[in-house]
Amino acid sequence: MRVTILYFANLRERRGAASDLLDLPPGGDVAMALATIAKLHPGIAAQLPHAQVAVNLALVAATTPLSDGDELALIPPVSGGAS
Amino acid sequence: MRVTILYFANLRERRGAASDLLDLPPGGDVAMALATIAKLHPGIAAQLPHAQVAVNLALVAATTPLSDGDELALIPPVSGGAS
Amino acid sequence: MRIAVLESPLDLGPVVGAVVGIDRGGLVTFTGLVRRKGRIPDVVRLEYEAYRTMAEKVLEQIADEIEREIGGARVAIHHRVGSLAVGEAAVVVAAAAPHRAEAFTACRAAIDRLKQRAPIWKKEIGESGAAWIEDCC
Amino acid sequence: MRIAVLESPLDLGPVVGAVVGIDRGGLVTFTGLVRRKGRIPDVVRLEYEAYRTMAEKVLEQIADEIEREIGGARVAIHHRVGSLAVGEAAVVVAAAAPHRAEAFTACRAAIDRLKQRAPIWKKEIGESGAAWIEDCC
Repeated sequence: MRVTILYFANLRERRGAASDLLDLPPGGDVAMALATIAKLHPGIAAQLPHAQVAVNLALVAATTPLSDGDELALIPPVSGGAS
Repeated sequence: MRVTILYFANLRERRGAASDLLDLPPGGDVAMALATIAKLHPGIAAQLPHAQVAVNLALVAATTPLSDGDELALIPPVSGGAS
Repeated sequence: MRIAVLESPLDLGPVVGAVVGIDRGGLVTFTGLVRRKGRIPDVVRLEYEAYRTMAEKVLEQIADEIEREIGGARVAIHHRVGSLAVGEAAVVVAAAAPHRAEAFTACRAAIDRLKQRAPIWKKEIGESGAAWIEDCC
Repeated sequence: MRIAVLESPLDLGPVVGAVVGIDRGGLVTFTGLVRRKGRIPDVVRLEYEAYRTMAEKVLEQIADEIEREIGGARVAIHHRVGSLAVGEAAVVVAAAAPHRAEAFTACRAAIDRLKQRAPIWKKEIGESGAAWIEDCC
Protein backbone atom coordinates (compact mmCIF):
# COMPACT_ATOMS: atom_id res chain seq x y z
CA MET A 1 0.00 0.00 0.00
CA ARG A 2 1.02 3.60 -0.52
CA VAL A 3 0.60 6.46 1.95
CA THR A 4 1.34 10.18 1.61
CA ILE A 5 3.74 11.65 4.15
CA LEU A 6 3.50 15.41 4.89
CA TYR A 7 6.33 17.47 6.40
CA PHE A 8 5.97 20.93 7.98
CA ALA A 9 8.15 23.71 9.32
CA ASN A 10 11.66 22.58 10.35
CA LEU A 11 10.93 19.00 9.28
CA ARG A 12 9.95 20.19 5.81
CA GLU A 13 13.12 22.27 5.57
CA ARG A 14 15.41 19.45 6.74
CA ARG A 15 13.71 16.92 4.48
CA GLY A 16 13.90 19.36 1.57
CA ALA A 17 10.36 18.46 0.50
CA ALA A 18 6.80 19.01 1.70
CA SER A 19 5.68 15.44 1.03
CA ASP A 20 6.72 11.92 0.10
CA LEU A 21 4.89 8.90 -1.22
CA LEU A 22 5.80 5.88 0.89
CA ASP A 23 5.23 2.24 -0.03
CA LEU A 24 4.59 -0.06 2.91
CA PRO A 25 3.69 -3.76 3.17
CA PRO A 26 0.03 -4.52 3.89
CA GLY A 27 -0.70 -4.40 7.64
CA GLY A 28 1.86 -1.66 8.24
CA ASP A 29 1.22 0.80 11.04
CA VAL A 30 2.38 4.27 12.04
CA ALA A 31 5.47 2.95 13.83
CA MET A 32 6.52 1.10 10.69
CA ALA A 33 6.02 4.24 8.59
CA LEU A 34 8.18 6.26 11.00
CA ALA A 35 10.93 3.65 10.97
CA THR A 36 10.89 3.61 7.17
CA ILE A 37 11.07 7.40 6.98
CA ALA A 38 14.00 7.45 9.43
CA LYS A 39 15.87 4.95 7.28
CA LEU A 40 15.17 6.74 3.99
CA HIS A 41 15.88 10.23 5.38
CA PRO A 42 18.45 9.98 8.19
CA GLY A 43 18.70 13.81 8.30
CA ILE A 44 15.35 14.02 10.06
CA ALA A 45 15.54 10.77 12.08
CA ALA A 46 16.46 12.60 15.30
CA GLN A 47 13.45 14.93 14.98
CA LEU A 48 10.83 12.26 14.35
CA PRO A 49 10.33 11.30 18.03
CA HIS A 50 9.43 14.97 18.79
CA ALA A 51 6.67 15.09 16.19
CA GLN A 52 3.08 14.05 16.75
CA VAL A 53 1.47 12.01 14.01
CA ALA A 54 -1.87 12.73 12.36
CA VAL A 55 -3.51 10.28 10.01
CA ASN A 56 -6.28 11.73 7.85
CA LEU A 57 -6.36 14.92 10.02
CA ALA A 58 -6.64 13.24 13.43
CA LEU A 59 -3.82 12.67 15.92
CA VAL A 60 -3.08 8.96 16.35
CA ALA A 61 -0.87 6.59 18.34
CA ALA A 62 2.11 4.73 16.87
CA THR A 63 0.18 1.46 16.89
CA THR A 64 -2.52 2.76 14.55
CA PRO A 65 -2.75 0.62 11.39
CA LEU A 66 -2.48 2.37 8.03
CA SER A 67 -4.50 1.85 4.87
CA ASP A 68 -3.75 2.48 1.24
CA GLY A 69 -4.23 6.17 0.42
CA ASP A 70 -3.86 7.45 3.98
CA GLU A 71 -2.38 10.90 4.58
CA LEU A 72 0.17 10.74 7.40
CA ALA A 73 1.32 14.16 8.66
CA LEU A 74 4.31 14.72 10.94
CA ILE A 75 3.41 17.55 13.33
CA PRO A 76 6.39 19.24 15.00
CA PRO A 77 5.66 21.26 18.16
CA VAL A 78 3.15 23.95 17.17
CA SER A 79 3.17 27.70 17.70
CA GLY A 80 0.22 29.44 16.10
CA GLY A 81 -0.94 32.91 17.03
CA ALA A 82 1.49 35.66 17.87
CA SER A 83 2.98 36.61 21.21
CA MET B 1 -22.06 81.24 49.07
CA ARG B 2 -23.74 79.50 46.17
CA VAL B 3 -23.11 75.97 44.93
CA THR B 4 -24.50 74.10 41.93
CA ILE B 5 -26.24 70.81 42.68
CA LEU B 6 -26.40 68.19 39.88
CA TYR B 7 -28.95 65.35 39.76
CA PHE B 8 -28.69 62.24 37.60
CA ALA B 9 -30.80 59.23 36.63
CA ASN B 10 -33.60 58.43 39.09
CA LEU B 11 -32.66 61.38 41.29
CA ARG B 12 -32.98 63.74 38.32
CA GLU B 13 -36.37 62.29 37.44
CA ARG B 14 -37.71 62.48 41.00
CA ARG B 15 -36.34 66.00 41.45
CA GLY B 16 -37.82 67.02 38.11
CA ALA B 17 -34.67 68.98 37.25
CA ALA B 18 -31.06 68.28 36.32
CA SER B 19 -29.62 70.98 38.61
CA ASP B 20 -30.32 73.51 41.37
CA LEU B 21 -28.47 76.54 42.64
CA LEU B 22 -28.21 76.31 46.42
CA ASP B 23 -27.37 79.15 48.79
CA LEU B 24 -25.50 78.09 51.90
CA PRO B 25 -23.97 80.05 54.78
CA PRO B 26 -20.18 80.47 54.68
CA GLY B 27 -18.40 77.50 56.20
CA GLY B 28 -21.09 75.09 55.02
CA ASP B 29 -20.04 71.54 54.21
CA VAL B 30 -21.39 68.63 52.17
CA ALA B 31 -23.55 67.39 55.07
CA MET B 32 -25.19 70.79 55.34
CA ALA B 33 -25.85 70.87 51.60
CA LEU B 34 -27.48 67.42 51.76
CA ALA B 35 -29.66 68.43 54.72
CA THR B 36 -30.76 71.56 52.87
CA ILE B 37 -31.60 69.60 49.72
CA ALA B 38 -33.61 67.08 51.76
CA LYS B 39 -35.62 69.92 53.30
CA LEU B 40 -36.25 71.75 50.01
CA HIS B 41 -37.05 68.57 48.06
CA PRO B 42 -38.59 65.98 50.39
CA GLY B 43 -39.44 63.77 47.38
CA ILE B 44 -35.77 62.74 47.07
CA ALA B 45 -34.83 62.85 50.78
CA ALA B 46 -35.02 59.05 51.14
CA GLN B 47 -32.67 58.53 48.15
CA LEU B 48 -29.95 60.93 49.25
CA PRO B 49 -28.23 58.53 51.69
CA HIS B 50 -27.77 56.05 48.81
CA ALA B 51 -25.97 58.58 46.62
CA GLN B 52 -22.25 59.28 46.67
CA VAL B 53 -21.23 62.92 46.53
CA ALA B 54 -18.69 64.41 44.13
CA VAL B 55 -17.44 67.98 44.50
CA ASN B 56 -15.71 69.40 41.44
CA LEU B 57 -15.53 65.90 39.87
CA ALA B 58 -13.97 64.08 42.84
CA LEU B 59 -15.79 61.87 45.34
CA VAL B 60 -15.74 63.43 48.83
CA ALA B 61 -16.83 62.73 52.41
CA ALA B 62 -19.77 64.47 54.09
CA THR B 63 -17.42 66.57 56.22
CA THR B 64 -15.80 68.22 53.18
CA PRO B 65 -16.15 72.01 53.32
CA LEU B 66 -17.71 73.79 50.35
CA SER B 67 -16.68 76.99 48.61
CA ASP B 68 -18.58 79.49 46.53
CA GLY B 69 -18.95 78.22 42.96
CA ASP B 70 -18.46 74.53 43.79
CA GLU B 71 -20.24 71.90 41.70
CA LEU B 72 -21.78 69.24 43.95
CA ALA B 73 -23.04 66.15 42.11
CA LEU B 74 -25.25 63.47 43.63
CA ILE B 75 -24.15 60.11 42.24
CA PRO B 76 -26.72 57.32 42.54
CA PRO B 77 -25.42 53.74 42.22
CA VAL B 78 -23.79 53.51 38.80
CA SER B 79 -24.26 51.02 35.97
CA GLY B 80 -22.25 51.87 32.89
CA GLY B 81 -21.45 49.40 30.15
CA ALA B 82 -23.93 46.78 29.06
CA SER B 83 -24.45 43.27 30.36
CA MET C 1 -8.61 59.53 21.35
CA ARG C 2 -7.94 57.23 24.27
CA ILE C 3 -10.98 58.22 26.34
CA ALA C 4 -14.34 59.46 25.07
CA VAL C 5 -18.00 59.73 26.04
CA LEU C 6 -19.90 59.96 22.77
CA GLU C 7 -23.42 60.35 21.45
CA SER C 8 -22.63 58.68 18.14
CA PRO C 9 -22.36 54.93 17.43
CA LEU C 10 -19.19 53.27 18.67
CA ASP C 11 -16.68 51.33 16.63
CA LEU C 12 -13.71 49.16 17.60
CA GLY C 13 -11.39 50.88 15.11
CA PRO C 14 -10.64 54.03 17.13
CA VAL C 15 -9.97 52.28 20.47
CA VAL C 16 -7.81 49.68 18.75
CA GLY C 17 -5.90 52.42 16.92
CA ALA C 18 -5.25 54.17 20.24
CA VAL C 19 -3.48 51.18 21.84
CA VAL C 20 -1.56 49.19 19.19
CA GLY C 21 2.21 49.41 18.79
CA ILE C 22 5.14 47.34 17.52
CA ASP C 23 6.09 46.10 21.00
CA ARG C 24 2.56 44.99 21.89
CA GLY C 25 1.74 41.56 20.47
CA GLY C 26 -1.54 40.99 22.32
CA LEU C 27 -4.67 43.08 21.74
CA VAL C 28 -7.94 42.38 23.55
CA THR C 29 -11.17 44.31 23.10
CA PHE C 30 -14.44 44.26 24.98
CA THR C 31 -17.74 45.48 23.55
CA GLY C 32 -20.85 45.78 25.71
CA LEU C 33 -24.01 45.46 23.62
CA VAL C 34 -27.62 46.16 24.49
CA ARG C 35 -29.39 42.84 25.04
CA ARG C 36 -32.96 41.97 24.23
CA LYS C 37 -33.26 40.26 27.61
CA GLY C 38 -32.64 42.78 30.41
CA ARG C 39 -33.99 43.12 33.92
CA ILE C 40 -37.36 43.71 32.34
CA PRO C 41 -38.58 41.43 29.57
CA ASP C 42 -38.43 42.51 25.92
CA VAL C 43 -36.13 45.48 26.16
CA VAL C 44 -36.73 47.88 23.28
CA ARG C 45 -33.98 50.37 24.01
CA LEU C 46 -31.65 51.61 26.73
CA GLU C 47 -31.12 55.21 27.69
CA TYR C 48 -27.62 55.97 28.92
CA GLU C 49 -26.97 59.10 30.93
CA ALA C 50 -23.52 60.27 32.04
CA TYR C 51 -22.10 62.94 34.29
CA ARG C 52 -19.91 63.57 31.33
CA THR C 53 -17.04 65.67 32.72
CA MET C 54 -16.58 63.35 35.67
CA ALA C 55 -17.05 60.21 33.57
CA GLU C 56 -14.23 61.28 31.26
CA LYS C 57 -12.02 61.99 34.27
CA VAL C 58 -12.81 58.62 35.88
CA LEU C 59 -12.20 56.68 32.63
CA GLU C 60 -8.89 58.50 32.23
CA GLN C 61 -7.95 57.54 35.80
CA ILE C 62 -8.89 53.91 35.22
CA ALA C 63 -6.79 53.72 32.04
CA ASP C 64 -3.85 55.41 33.80
CA GLU C 65 -4.05 53.05 36.78
CA ILE C 66 -4.08 49.93 34.64
CA GLU C 67 -1.20 51.14 32.49
CA ARG C 68 0.80 51.72 35.68
CA GLU C 69 -0.14 48.33 37.12
CA ILE C 70 0.56 46.29 33.96
CA GLY C 71 3.93 47.02 32.38
CA GLY C 72 3.76 47.93 28.73
CA ALA C 73 -0.06 47.95 28.59
CA ARG C 74 -2.13 50.60 26.81
CA VAL C 75 -5.86 51.05 27.45
CA ALA C 76 -8.57 53.00 25.60
CA ILE C 77 -12.25 53.33 26.57
CA HIS C 78 -15.16 54.86 24.65
CA HIS C 79 -18.63 54.97 26.21
CA ARG C 80 -21.82 55.93 24.45
CA VAL C 81 -24.69 57.97 25.89
CA GLY C 82 -28.23 58.63 24.70
CA SER C 83 -30.83 56.20 23.37
CA LEU C 84 -29.52 52.81 22.18
CA ALA C 85 -31.44 50.08 20.37
CA VAL C 86 -30.99 46.36 21.07
CA GLY C 87 -27.73 45.21 19.46
CA GLU C 88 -25.99 48.58 19.65
CA ALA C 89 -22.69 48.98 21.50
CA ALA C 90 -22.78 50.90 24.79
CA VAL C 91 -19.08 50.66 25.51
CA VAL C 92 -15.88 49.60 23.73
CA VAL C 93 -12.59 48.93 25.50
CA ALA C 94 -9.24 48.04 23.93
CA ALA C 95 -6.13 46.90 25.78
CA ALA C 96 -2.80 46.05 24.16
CA ALA C 97 0.25 44.62 25.92
CA PRO C 98 3.46 42.77 25.03
CA HIS C 99 1.78 39.39 25.62
CA ARG C 100 -1.76 38.13 25.64
CA ALA C 101 -2.13 37.37 29.35
CA GLU C 102 -1.57 41.02 30.32
CA ALA C 103 -3.82 42.24 27.51
CA PHE C 104 -6.69 40.07 28.80
CA THR C 105 -6.07 41.20 32.39
CA ALA C 106 -5.94 44.87 31.40
CA CYS C 107 -9.11 44.75 29.31
CA ARG C 108 -11.06 42.91 31.99
CA ALA C 109 -9.87 45.30 34.70
CA ALA C 110 -10.90 48.32 32.61
CA ILE C 111 -14.50 47.18 32.08
CA ASP C 112 -14.86 45.95 35.67
CA ARG C 113 -13.65 49.25 37.13
CA LEU C 114 -15.74 51.26 34.69
CA LYS C 115 -18.85 49.51 35.94
CA GLN C 116 -17.95 50.15 39.56
CA ARG C 117 -16.83 53.74 39.26
CA ALA C 118 -17.88 55.62 36.13
CA PRO C 119 -20.82 57.99 36.78
CA ILE C 120 -22.96 56.54 34.00
CA TRP C 121 -26.50 55.24 34.39
CA LYS C 122 -28.84 53.28 32.22
CA LYS C 123 -32.58 52.93 32.02
CA GLU C 124 -34.21 49.99 30.33
CA ILE C 125 -37.21 50.88 28.21
CA GLY C 126 -39.42 47.88 27.47
CA GLU C 127 -42.82 47.17 26.02
CA SER C 128 -44.30 46.94 29.50
CA GLY C 129 -42.41 49.64 31.41
CA ALA C 130 -39.08 51.23 32.22
CA ALA C 131 -36.51 50.82 34.99
CA TRP C 132 -33.22 52.35 36.06
CA ILE C 133 -30.73 49.51 36.40
CA GLU C 134 -28.75 49.90 39.57
CA ASP C 135 -25.95 47.48 39.07
CA CYS C 136 -24.68 45.38 36.33
CA CYS C 137 -23.89 41.80 35.58
CA MET D 1 -17.32 32.44 8.20
CA ARG D 2 -16.69 31.20 11.73
CA ILE D 3 -13.36 29.45 11.02
CA ALA D 4 -10.81 30.37 8.41
CA VAL D 5 -7.12 30.00 7.56
CA LEU D 6 -6.34 32.88 5.21
CA GLU D 7 -3.47 34.30 3.19
CA SER D 8 -4.93 37.83 3.17
CA PRO D 9 -4.77 40.43 5.99
CA LEU D 10 -7.12 39.79 8.89
CA ASP D 11 -9.78 42.14 10.23
CA LEU D 12 -11.92 42.04 13.37
CA GLY D 13 -15.13 42.76 11.43
CA PRO D 14 -15.75 39.27 10.04
CA VAL D 15 -15.10 37.37 13.30
CA VAL D 16 -17.22 39.86 15.25
CA GLY D 17 -20.00 39.54 12.68
CA ALA D 18 -19.92 35.76 13.06
CA VAL D 19 -20.63 35.80 16.82
CA VAL D 20 -22.89 38.75 17.72
CA GLY D 21 -26.60 38.34 18.46
CA ILE D 22 -29.37 40.04 20.40
CA ASP D 23 -29.04 37.72 23.40
CA ARG D 24 -25.27 38.17 23.70
CA GLY D 25 -24.35 41.36 25.57
CA GLY D 26 -20.63 40.70 25.98
CA LEU D 27 -18.21 40.53 23.06
CA VAL D 28 -14.47 39.95 23.54
CA THR D 29 -11.89 39.81 20.77
CA PHE D 30 -8.25 38.83 20.76
CA THR D 31 -5.78 39.86 18.08
CA GLY D 32 -2.27 38.44 17.99
CA LEU D 33 0.13 40.84 16.27
CA VAL D 34 3.68 40.33 15.05
CA ARG D 35 6.07 42.02 17.49
CA ARG D 36 9.33 43.71 16.74
CA LYS D 37 10.91 41.93 19.70
CA GLY D 38 10.74 38.15 19.22
CA ARG D 39 13.00 35.30 20.27
CA ILE D 40 15.58 36.81 17.99
CA PRO D 41 16.30 40.55 18.11
CA ASP D 42 14.90 42.93 15.48
CA VAL D 43 12.29 40.73 13.87
CA VAL D 44 11.61 41.87 10.32
CA ARG D 45 8.82 39.45 9.46
CA LEU D 46 7.26 36.16 10.48
CA GLU D 47 6.45 33.30 8.16
CA TYR D 48 3.40 31.28 9.17
CA GLU D 49 2.89 27.81 7.80
CA ALA D 50 -0.22 25.71 8.41
CA TYR D 51 -1.34 22.18 7.74
CA ARG D 52 -4.39 23.88 6.42
CA THR D 53 -7.01 21.15 6.25
CA MET D 54 -6.18 19.91 9.73
CA ALA D 55 -5.86 23.45 11.14
CA GLU D 56 -9.37 24.27 9.96
CA LYS D 57 -10.65 21.06 11.52
CA VAL D 58 -8.89 21.74 14.84
CA LEU D 59 -10.12 25.35 15.01
CA GLU D 60 -13.64 24.14 14.31
CA GLN D 61 -13.31 21.58 17.13
CA ILE D 62 -12.00 24.22 19.52
CA ALA D 63 -14.89 26.59 18.76
CA ASP D 64 -17.41 23.75 19.12
CA GLU D 65 -15.95 22.62 22.45
CA ILE D 66 -16.04 26.10 23.95
CA GLU D 67 -19.59 26.72 22.76
CA ARG D 68 -20.61 23.46 24.45
CA GLU D 69 -18.75 24.31 27.66
CA ILE D 70 -20.02 27.89 27.97
CA GLY D 71 -23.76 28.24 27.61
CA GLY D 72 -24.83 30.77 25.02
CA ALA D 73 -21.31 31.48 23.80
CA ARG D 74 -20.31 31.83 20.14
CA VAL D 75 -16.69 31.66 18.98
CA ALA D 76 -15.01 32.55 15.67
CA ILE D 77 -11.32 32.17 14.79
CA HIS D 78 -9.41 33.36 11.72
CA HIS D 79 -5.70 32.61 11.35
CA ARG D 80 -3.38 34.04 8.76
CA VAL D 81 -0.59 32.20 6.93
CA GLY D 82 2.27 33.42 4.76
CA SER D 83 4.72 36.25 5.31
CA LEU D 84 3.70 38.88 7.90
CA ALA D 85 5.41 42.17 8.67
CA VAL D 86 5.81 43.58 12.19
CA GLY D 87 2.46 44.99 13.31
CA GLU D 88 0.32 42.68 11.18
CA ALA D 89 -2.30 40.41 12.74
CA ALA D 90 -1.54 36.68 12.76
CA VAL D 91 -4.79 35.62 14.42
CA VAL D 92 -8.14 37.14 15.36
CA VAL D 93 -10.60 35.52 17.75
CA ALA D 94 -14.06 36.75 18.70
CA ALA D 95 -16.27 35.36 21.48
CA ALA D 96 -19.73 36.61 22.37
CA ALA D 97 -21.85 35.46 25.31
CA PRO D 98 -24.82 36.69 27.33
CA HIS D 99 -22.52 38.35 29.89
CA ARG D 100 -18.98 39.59 29.88
CA ALA D 101 -17.41 37.01 32.21
CA GLU D 102 -18.23 34.13 29.87
CA ALA D 103 -17.15 36.13 26.83
CA PHE D 104 -13.71 36.73 28.36
CA THR D 105 -13.41 33.07 29.39
CA ALA D 106 -14.43 31.84 25.94
CA CYS D 107 -12.05 34.15 24.07
CA ARG D 108 -9.12 33.28 26.32
CA ALA D 109 -9.83 29.55 26.03
CA ALA D 110 -9.97 29.77 22.24
CA ILE D 111 -6.56 31.40 21.82
CA ASP D 112 -4.94 29.20 24.50
CA ARG D 113 -6.20 26.00 22.88
CA LEU D 114 -5.29 27.23 19.40
CA LYS D 115 -1.71 27.69 20.53
CA GLN D 116 -1.58 24.23 22.04
CA ARG D 117 -3.31 22.31 19.29
CA ALA D 118 -3.55 24.00 15.91
CA PRO D 119 -1.00 22.64 13.40
CA ILE D 120 0.44 26.06 12.60
CA TRP D 121 4.10 27.03 12.81
CA LYS D 122 5.98 30.26 12.64
CA LYS D 123 9.50 31.24 11.71
CA GLU D 124 11.00 34.51 12.81
CA ILE D 125 13.05 36.24 10.15
CA GLY D 126 15.39 38.89 11.58
CA GLU D 127 18.27 40.98 10.43
CA SER D 128 20.75 38.49 11.89
CA GLY D 129 19.09 35.16 11.19
CA ALA D 130 15.93 33.06 11.25
CA ALA D 131 14.42 30.60 13.70
CA TRP D 132 11.39 28.33 13.96
CA ILE D 133 9.62 29.20 17.18
CA GLU D 134 8.65 26.06 19.01
CA ASP D 135 6.26 27.33 21.57
CA CYS D 136 4.60 30.52 22.32
CA CYS D 137 4.25 33.01 25.10
